Amino acid sequence: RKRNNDRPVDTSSPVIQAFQLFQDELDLKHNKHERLVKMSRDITIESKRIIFLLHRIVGAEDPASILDQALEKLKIVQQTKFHPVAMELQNEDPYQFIRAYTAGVQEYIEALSFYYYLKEKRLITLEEVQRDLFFNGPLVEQDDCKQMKSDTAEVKGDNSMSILITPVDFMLGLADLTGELMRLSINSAGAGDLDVPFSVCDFLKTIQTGFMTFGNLCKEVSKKMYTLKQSLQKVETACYTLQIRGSEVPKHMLADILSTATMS
Amino acid sequence: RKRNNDRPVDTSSPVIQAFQLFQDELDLKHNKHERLVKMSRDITIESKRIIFLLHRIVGAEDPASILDQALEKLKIVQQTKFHPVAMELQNEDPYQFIRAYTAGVQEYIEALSFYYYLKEKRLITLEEVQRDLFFNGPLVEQDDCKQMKSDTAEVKGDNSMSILITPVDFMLGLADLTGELMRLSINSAGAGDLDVPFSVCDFLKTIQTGFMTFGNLCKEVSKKMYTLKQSLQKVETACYTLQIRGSEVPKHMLADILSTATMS
Amino acid sequence: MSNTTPATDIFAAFRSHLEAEQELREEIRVVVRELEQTAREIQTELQAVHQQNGIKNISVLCEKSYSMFDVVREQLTKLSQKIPLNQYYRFHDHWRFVIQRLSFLAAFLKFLQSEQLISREDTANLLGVKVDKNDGFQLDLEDYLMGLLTLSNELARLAVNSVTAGDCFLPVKIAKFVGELDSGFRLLNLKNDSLRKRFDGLKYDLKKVEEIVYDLTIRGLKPKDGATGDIN
Amino acid sequence: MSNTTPATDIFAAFRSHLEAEQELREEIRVVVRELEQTAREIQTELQAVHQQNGIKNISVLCEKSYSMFDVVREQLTKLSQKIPLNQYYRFHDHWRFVIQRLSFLAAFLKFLQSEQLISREDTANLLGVKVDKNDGFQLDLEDYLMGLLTLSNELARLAVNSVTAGDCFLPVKIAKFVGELDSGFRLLNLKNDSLRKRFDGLKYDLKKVEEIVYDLTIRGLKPKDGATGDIN
Amino acid sequence: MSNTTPATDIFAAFRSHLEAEQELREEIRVVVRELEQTAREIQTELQAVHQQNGIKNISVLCEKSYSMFDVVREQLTKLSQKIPLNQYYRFHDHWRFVIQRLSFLAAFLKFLQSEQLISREDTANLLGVKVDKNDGFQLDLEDYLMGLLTLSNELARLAVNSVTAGDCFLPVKIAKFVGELDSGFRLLNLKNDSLRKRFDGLKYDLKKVEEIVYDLTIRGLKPKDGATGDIN
Amino acid sequence: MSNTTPATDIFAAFRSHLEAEQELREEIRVVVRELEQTAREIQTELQAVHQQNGIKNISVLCEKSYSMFDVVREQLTKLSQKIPLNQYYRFHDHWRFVIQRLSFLAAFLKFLQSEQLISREDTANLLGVKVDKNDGFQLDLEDYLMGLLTLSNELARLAVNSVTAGDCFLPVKIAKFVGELDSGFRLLNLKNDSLRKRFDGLKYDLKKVEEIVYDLTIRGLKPKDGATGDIN
Amino acid sequence: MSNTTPATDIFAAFRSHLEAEQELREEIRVVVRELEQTAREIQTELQAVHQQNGIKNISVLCEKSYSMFDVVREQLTKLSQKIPLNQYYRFHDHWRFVIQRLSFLAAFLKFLQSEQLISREDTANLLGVKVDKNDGFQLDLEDYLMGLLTLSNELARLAVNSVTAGDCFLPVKIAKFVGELDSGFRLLNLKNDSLRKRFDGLKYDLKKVEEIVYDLTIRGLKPKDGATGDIN
Amino acid sequence: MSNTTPATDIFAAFRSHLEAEQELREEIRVVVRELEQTAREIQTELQAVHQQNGIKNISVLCEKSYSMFDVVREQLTKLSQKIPLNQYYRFHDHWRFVIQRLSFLAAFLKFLQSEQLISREDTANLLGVKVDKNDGFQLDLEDYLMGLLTLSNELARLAVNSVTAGDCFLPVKIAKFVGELDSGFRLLNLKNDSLRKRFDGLKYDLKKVEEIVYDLTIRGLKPKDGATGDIN
Ligand SMILES: [Mn+2]
Ligand SMILES: [Mn+2]
Repeated sequence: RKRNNDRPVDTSSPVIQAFQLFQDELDLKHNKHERLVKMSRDITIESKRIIFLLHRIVGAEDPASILDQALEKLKIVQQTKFHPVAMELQNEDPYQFIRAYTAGVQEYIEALSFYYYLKEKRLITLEEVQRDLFFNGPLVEQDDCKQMKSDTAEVKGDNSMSILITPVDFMLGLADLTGELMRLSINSAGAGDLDVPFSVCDFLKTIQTGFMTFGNLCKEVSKKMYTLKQSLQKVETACYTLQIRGSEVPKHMLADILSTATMS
Repeated sequence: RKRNNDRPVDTSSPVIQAFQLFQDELDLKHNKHERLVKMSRDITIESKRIIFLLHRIVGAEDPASILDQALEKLKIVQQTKFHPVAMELQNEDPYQFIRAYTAGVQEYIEALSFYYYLKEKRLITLEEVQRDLFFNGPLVEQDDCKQMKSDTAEVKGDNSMSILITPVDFMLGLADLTGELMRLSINSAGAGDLDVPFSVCDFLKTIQTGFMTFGNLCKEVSKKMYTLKQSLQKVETACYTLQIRGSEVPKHMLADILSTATMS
Repeated sequence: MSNTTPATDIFAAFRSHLEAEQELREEIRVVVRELEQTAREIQTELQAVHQQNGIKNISVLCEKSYSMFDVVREQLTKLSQKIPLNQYYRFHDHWRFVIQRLSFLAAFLKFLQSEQLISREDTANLLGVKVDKNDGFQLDLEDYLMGLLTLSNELARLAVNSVTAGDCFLPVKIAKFVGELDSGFRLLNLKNDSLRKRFDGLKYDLKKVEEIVYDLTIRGLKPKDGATGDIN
Repeated sequence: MSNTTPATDIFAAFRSHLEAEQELREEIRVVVRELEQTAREIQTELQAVHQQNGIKNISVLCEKSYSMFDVVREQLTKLSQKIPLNQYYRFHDHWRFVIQRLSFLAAFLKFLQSEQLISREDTANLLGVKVDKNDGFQLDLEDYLMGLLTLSNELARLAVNSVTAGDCFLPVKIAKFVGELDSGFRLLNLKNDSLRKRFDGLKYDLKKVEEIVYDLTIRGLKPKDGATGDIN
Repeated sequence: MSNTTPATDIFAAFRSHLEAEQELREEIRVVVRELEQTAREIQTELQAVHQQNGIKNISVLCEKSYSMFDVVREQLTKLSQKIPLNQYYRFHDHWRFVIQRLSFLAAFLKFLQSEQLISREDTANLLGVKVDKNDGFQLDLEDYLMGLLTLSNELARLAVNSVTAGDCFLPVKIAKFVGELDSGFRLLNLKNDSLRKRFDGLKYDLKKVEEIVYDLTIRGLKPKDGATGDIN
Repeated sequence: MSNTTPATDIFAAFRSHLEAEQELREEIRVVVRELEQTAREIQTELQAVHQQNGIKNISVLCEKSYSMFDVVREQLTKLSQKIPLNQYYRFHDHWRFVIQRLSFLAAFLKFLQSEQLISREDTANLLGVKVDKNDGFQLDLEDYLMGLLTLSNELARLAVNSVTAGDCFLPVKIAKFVGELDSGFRLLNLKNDSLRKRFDGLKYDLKKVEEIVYDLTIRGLKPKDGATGDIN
Repeated sequence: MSNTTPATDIFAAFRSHLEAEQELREEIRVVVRELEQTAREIQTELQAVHQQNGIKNISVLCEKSYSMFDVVREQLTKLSQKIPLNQYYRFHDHWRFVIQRLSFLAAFLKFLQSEQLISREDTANLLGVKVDKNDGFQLDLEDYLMGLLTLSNELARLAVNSVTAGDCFLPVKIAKFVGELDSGFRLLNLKNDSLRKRFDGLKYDLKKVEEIVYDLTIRGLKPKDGATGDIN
Repeated sequence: MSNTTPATDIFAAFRSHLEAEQELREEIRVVVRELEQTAREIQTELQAVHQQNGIKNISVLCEKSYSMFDVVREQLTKLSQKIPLNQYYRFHDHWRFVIQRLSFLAAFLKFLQSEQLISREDTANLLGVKVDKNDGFQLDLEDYLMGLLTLSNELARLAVNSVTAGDCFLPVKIAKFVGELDSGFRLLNLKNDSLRKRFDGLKYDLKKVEEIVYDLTIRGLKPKDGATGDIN
C-alpha cells in the first residue's frame, strides 16, 4: 500500500530518506511476523481439534478409524499449514521469528505425540517430528497464498525447505501432552477401562522422572512441572480408585459385569 | 419484606429456628451498614463539590462570597447528611460501622479544613470539627427519612447525638487536604499570584514535619506520606519557578505588570 | 472570569450525563440484588431434592419452583427496561453472575421434570429474556453454558443422594445425561477461559456418576427395564 | 484549647493518642496470645477423638476439655477489662480469630457430648462473655457462625475417621447435623465476605458426608433403627 | 455411543456461534489497525504546525488534514457495519484508544481553524459516527473528553513553539482556550479514573501557557489589540 | 578523562569490594547447582518407590540412595569452606532451598528404612553439616522442619500408590506417622510465615491419608494385626 | 492426652528454640523502633534547612543534629550487644532500613557542614559501629551506598529550595557534588538490585540540578567567582 | 536412531542439549560483560562533555573515545565467532542491551563530531559488525534505532548543560536534530514494544529542547546567523 506519498515531511532531508528505508525494512519484518502469527494460530486451532478428535477414542466402537482420521488431519496440517510457514522462513534465521509460531508448533507436537501414544503406546522422538516437516518445492498455487508471495522475498530456486523444531519446543509440547494423557486417563476410568489408566500412569511417571533430571536447566519446562505433577496425581488417584473398587468383586466377575455395563 | 413464608425448610427444627433469628439480626446490621454506606457516599459527593467550589476562589472577583457559599453548603451537609448518620449510630458502638462511613467523614474533613485554611490561613482542630457534629433531637420529618426510621431501632428519648470523629480519620482528612492545597498553589501560580504558593509551601512543610513525627505509628497515615511528599515537591517547584521568574523584573514593576495582566 | 462561555455550557451538559450513568448503575445494583434473593429462594426450594424424602416429592418441588420464576421474569423485565438495548454489554458484568445462576436453576428444574436438556430458547423464556441479541435484553450464550456446567456438578451430588434415598434409577439417568453434556461440550473449541476451567470439572462429575453406576452394577442393583431399583 | 491552636500542638496531640493506642494494642496482643495458647491446648485434647480409640473415650475427652474452658473464661475476663465500653469493634480484629476458634471448640465439644447444635447463648456462657453487646464484651454473631462452619469441616473429617474406627452410626448423625447446618446457613443473606467463602466450604463438607453415607448404604452398612453399625 | 442426540445438535450450533465471534474480533482488529494508521498520518500532517514555518501555513495544513478525515469516515463506517448495534460495548476496548486519538485530532484541527472548542456533535460528524447511542455506532462521551485533555497538552507545546517562531498572538489565545477547558472540566465530578488522572495534567498545561503569557507580558511583547506580536 | 576527585578514589575502592562479593556469589552458585544435581539424582532414585514394583524393592533403593549422600557431604563441605563463619545468613538464601530438599530426602530415606522420624542431629550428620550454629556451617532448624513438611506430602502420595501396588499395610503406617507429625507441629507456635503455610498443607495430607484408611476399612481391606494386607 | 511418642518429645525441644528466637526478634524490634524514633528526630531537625530561613542557620542546625548522634551510638551499641557475631545477617533485615537512613543523615550532615562526601569510616564512627565485618556489628557497604543515593535526592530538593530562599551559590555546589557522586557510582558494576534502581534515580537528580543551574544561567543569576548570588 | 528409542534416551539427549547450551550461554555472558565494561568506559569518557569546560574540549574527547572503539571491535569479533550461523537471534537477548548502548555511543560521538545523524552502516563499521544479516553477526535495525532514541535523551541534557556552559548555538542545533529524529520516527509503524515506549520519551526530549530554544528566543539570546550566542 502506498501510503508514503504526499508526506508533509521534508523528503530531501537525509534523515527522512534513511528512515523511509527503515520503514520498509521494519514493515517487511512486521508483516512476516504477523503472517506467521496468523499461521501459528491456525495450526493451534487445527491441532486442538485433532486432540479433541483423539479423545473420542474412549468408548469408541472403532478406535482405528479415529486414529486414521487423526492421521489424515495431521497430514493436512503439515501440507497446508506448515509448508507455508517453511516458505516464509526460507533463508531466514529461524530464531528471529520463533516467538511468532512457537505456540502453534508446540500445540502440533502435543497433537502428534498424542496420536503416537495412542497408536504405538510410546513417546515420539524429535527426529520423527522433524521428518514430517521437510518440504520440496513451493506450494501448489492456491488462492490464499498468492498475495503472500507477492510481498515475501521472492522464492529462491532451492527447492528443499524445512521447519526447525527446537528441542525446547519439543519438550514443551510433551509437557502439554501430559495434560491430555491425564484427561484420557480420567475419561477411560469413567468409562470403566481398567488398563489405560494404569499404563498412562506408568508413562507419566517416566516422563516426570525424565523432566526431573533437567532441574532448572530450562525455565520454560520447569514452569510446567507443577501442572505435570498435578496431572500425575490425578491419574494416580484414578488408579487408586480403580484398584480399590476392583477389590470388591473378583477379577473374572468384573470383566463380565463391565462388558454388559458399557454395552447399555 | 416477608420472604420467609412458604419456606421448604422444616420450621420445627431448632436449628432452623435459631437461624431465622440470626437472619433477622444479620439483615438488620447489613441494612444499617448499607444505609450508612449510601449516606457516606452522599457526603463524599457533596464534600467534593464544596472542594471544587472552593477552588474557584483562585482569580475570583469576590472571594468572600465563595467562602460564604461554601460555609452554607457545609452547614447543609451537617444538618441533612450527618444528622441522619448520627441517628443511625445512636446507642451503637460506632466502631462497628466505622468502615461504612469513614470515607465520607474523611472527605468532609478535607472540605472543612480546606475552607478553614482559605478563611483563616490555619489548621482546623479536631475539636472544631467535632463541634459541628452534635445534634439535638430527631430529624425534622422529611420524606426520605420516614422509611429509614421505620426499620431502624426506634428513636430513643435521649435527644443528644453526635458523630465520633476519630483522630485517625481527622489526620487522614488532613493528609488529603494537602493534595487540594497543592492544586490551589499550582492554580494560583498559574494565575500569577505571588503570595499563595509561598504561604501554602510553608504550611505544607509544617504538616509534613508533623506527619513525620508519627513514624509508622499509624499505617494509614504512612501510606499517604508519599503523595504528600510529591505534592510538597510540586509546590516547591512552583515557588522556585515564581522566584526565578520574578528575578527578571524589579519587584515594583512586576506588581504593575501583573495587575494589568490578570485583568485581561 | 466570565462563567457562561460556550465551553461551560457544554460541560454542564456532560456533567449531568455522567451523573445519570452513576445513578443508573446504582439502580441496576438494587434490582440485581433482588434477583439474587429470588435465585437464592428457588435454589433453597430445589435443594430439598437431596433430602431423604425429597426425591419422592420431585413433582411438588418442581411445581413450586416453577411458579417462583414468575418473580424472576418480573424482576428481569424491570431490569431490562432500565438498560438501553444497545448498552447490554456496557453493564453486563453487573448481572452476569446472577443470570448464570438462574440459567442453572432453570436447567435443573427442567432435568427434574423431564430428564432432558433445557434449550437456550426455553431458558430464555423461563427467565423472560430474549435469545436473539437483536430482540432486546438477552441470554448470553456463555452464561447459558455456564449454567449447564453448574448443573452437571449438582447432578453428581444428586446421584449420590438418590442412592442413599433408595432410588437406583435416577443415577443411571443422570449418568446418561451428564455423558451427553460431556460429548456436547467436547464439540466446542473453548478458549482458556472460565468456561474451559469449569468444563474440566465436568469430567470429574462424569467419572463420579459412572462410578455410582459401576457400584450399582457390580452389586446387581442397576435397574433393568421395568425394575424398581429400590435398595432399601 | 484556644481556637488558634498551633499546628504543632495538633500533631503532638495526635501522636500521644497513637502512642497510647499502640500500648493498649500491645497489651491486648499479649492476652490474645495466651488465649491462643489455651485454644491450641483444648484443640490438641479434642484432636484425640480422631484416633482409633478416641471415639470410644469421648466422654473422658469431653470432660477434660470442658474443664479447660475455666482458663478461657479467666483470660477473656482479663481481656474484656482492658476494652473501654463501646470500643469492642475498635479492637475486634485482634481477638476475632481466636474467638472464632474458641466458638468452634465449644460447638465441637457440645456435638461430641450430645450431637446437638450449641446455642449462641451457651457458647457465650462457656467462653464467659455476653451475648448482647449492651451487656459488655460480647460474642459477635458472625464469629459464632464462623465457628459453626469450622465445625462442619471437623465433622466431615470425624465422619471418615469414625468409620475407620468401626463406628457407622456417627457418620449418619453427622450427615444429618451438617445437612441441618447447611439449611440454616442457606437462610442467611451473606455478603461477599469471609463467612460466605467458608460457607462454600460447608457445601463440600456436606458432599463429603453424603458420600460416606452413600458408601455405607450401598454396602448395606448404614444402620437401620436399633442396628449397631459396627463393620469390624 | 449414539452421536446424534439432541444435545449434540444443540452444541454444534453453539460451536459455530463461538467461532463466529472469534472471527469477528479478528476482523475488528484488522480495521482498527488501519484506522490507527490513518490517525498516525493525520497526526504527522498536523505536527508540522510546530515547525518554524508551520504556523504560517496553518490553513494549508488544516485543509489537507481535513480531507484526510474522509478516510477515517470510510474506515469507521466499515467498522461500524461489523458491529451489531447493541454490541458496541461488547467490543469497545478494541477501538477505544484509536477513537480517543481521532477525537483529539478533530479537536486540534478545529482549534487551528477557528480557535474554538469542537463540540461532541461536530467531532462525531467529522469521524462519521453518531452522538446518540440509539442511532448507531457512537462517540462515547468519555472518549471525546479524553481527546480534549490530549489537546490541552498539545496546545501547551504549540504555545512554546509559536513564540519561537515569532508569533505572540497564538499563546494568548491558547491560554484563554486552555483556561476555559479547565473551567469546564472543573464542573465535572470525575471519579478517580483515567479521566481524572489526565485532568490533573491539564492544570500543568494551564500553568505552562500562563507562564508564557507572563513572559510575554513582562517583556512588553504581549500583543495589545491590533498589534503584530512578532518578536523576531 | 581521569579527574581524580576524592569521590572517585573512594569509589574505586568500593568497586573491588563489590566485585569480590559478586565473585563469591558466583562460586556459591556453582557449588549449589552441583548440590541440586545430586539432590535431584537421589530424588529420582527414591521416586521409584511410587512405581508398581517399587515398594517391593525398598531396601535396595534405600541402600543406593544412602550411599549417594557421600557426594552430598563432600559438596556441602566444599560449600561450607567458602563461607566465613559469621556470614552464613548473608548467603543463606542461596542454599536454603537445596538444603531443605536434602533434609526432606534424608527424612524420606529414614522413613522408608524404619518408618521412624529422623532427628535433626541425624539429618545434619547425613548431610555432613553441624547442628549448632557455633560449630560452623549448620542445618538451620526451620530448614529441617520444612523438610519434614515436604515429607508428609510425599507420604500422602506414597499412601495412594502403595494401595495401587496392592500394599494395604503401608497406608496405615503412614497415617500413624503423619498423625504424629501433625501432633508435633501443633506444639509449635508458628508465625505467619512459609512454615505455617506449609503446615496447613500437612493438615490436608493427614486428611488424605485418613481417607485412604477409610477406603480400606469400608471395603474390609484394612489389615488386622498379623494380616498381610495384600489386595491383589 | 499426652501420648509421649518420640515425635512429641523432639518437637517439644524445638518449641523452646523457636520461642527463644521469636523473643530475640521482639527485642530487636523494640530497639530498632527506638532507633527509628531518633533517626526521625534528627531528620526533622535537618528538614529545617529547606525552609526560607533555614539555609541561613545551617551551622546551628548541624551542631544540634550532630549532638543527637550520641543517642544513635548508644542505641546501636545496645542493639549490637543482642546479636551474636555470626548472626548479623540473619537479622539484618530488621535494621537494614534504619541504618540506611542514619547513613543518609550522617552524609547529609557532613555535606551541610563542609560540602564534602562523608567516608564509610566516618559514617561508621558517627553511628558507633564497625567498618570491618570481623570487628563486630558493622556498617554494610551497600547500606552506606544506599544512604548516599538518598542524599542525592535530598540535595536535589535542597537546590530547589535554596533558590527559592534566594541563595544561588548552593545549587551550583550541589550540582558539582551530585555530578561527582554520579561519576563515582558509574565506576561500580551494580547488579540489577535495589542499589541499581536507586542509582537510576540519581541520574534524575543530577538532571534536575543541572536544569536549576541552567535556569540560573539563562537569567544571569549564576554566581561568578566571588559573587554573592543573592537574587532578592 | 531406531524408531523405538526408549523414553529415557530422549530425555538424556535433551539434557545434554541443554547443558551444551548453558555452557555456550555462560561463555557469551563473559564476553558480554567485558563489552559492557568497555561501553561503560567510553560513556564515562563522553560524559565529560556535560561539564563546564567539556564543551570546549569536544574534539579531544571525541578522538579519545573514537580510539576506544578498537576494543569494542575486538570484543565483538570474539563474540561473533562463538555464534553459529543463523542463530544470531537465538542468543540475541544476551547482547541486545549492550549493542544498543554501543550504538548510542557511536551516534553520540558522531553528533559531537559533526552534528549529523550516524548512518546504520557507519555504526556497524565502528562496532565491527555487519549490516546485512547474510554477511554475519549484524547490527539489528531495532537496536540501532534504540540507540538513536537514547541519543535524543542525552542531547536534551546536553542542551541544558551547554547553555550553562555559555554556548547558545548547540541547543538550537540540537533542537533541529531532535526535531528531525522525531519526524523520522513518526514514519515508522512501531508496534507496542520497547521501541514505541522509548519513542514516547523522545517526545519529551523534543519538548524540552523546544522550551530551551523558547527561553533563548524570548530573551533575545537565540543566535541569528553569524551570532556568537555567548551569554556569559
Ligand atoms: Mn492441551
Ligand atoms: Mn481530594
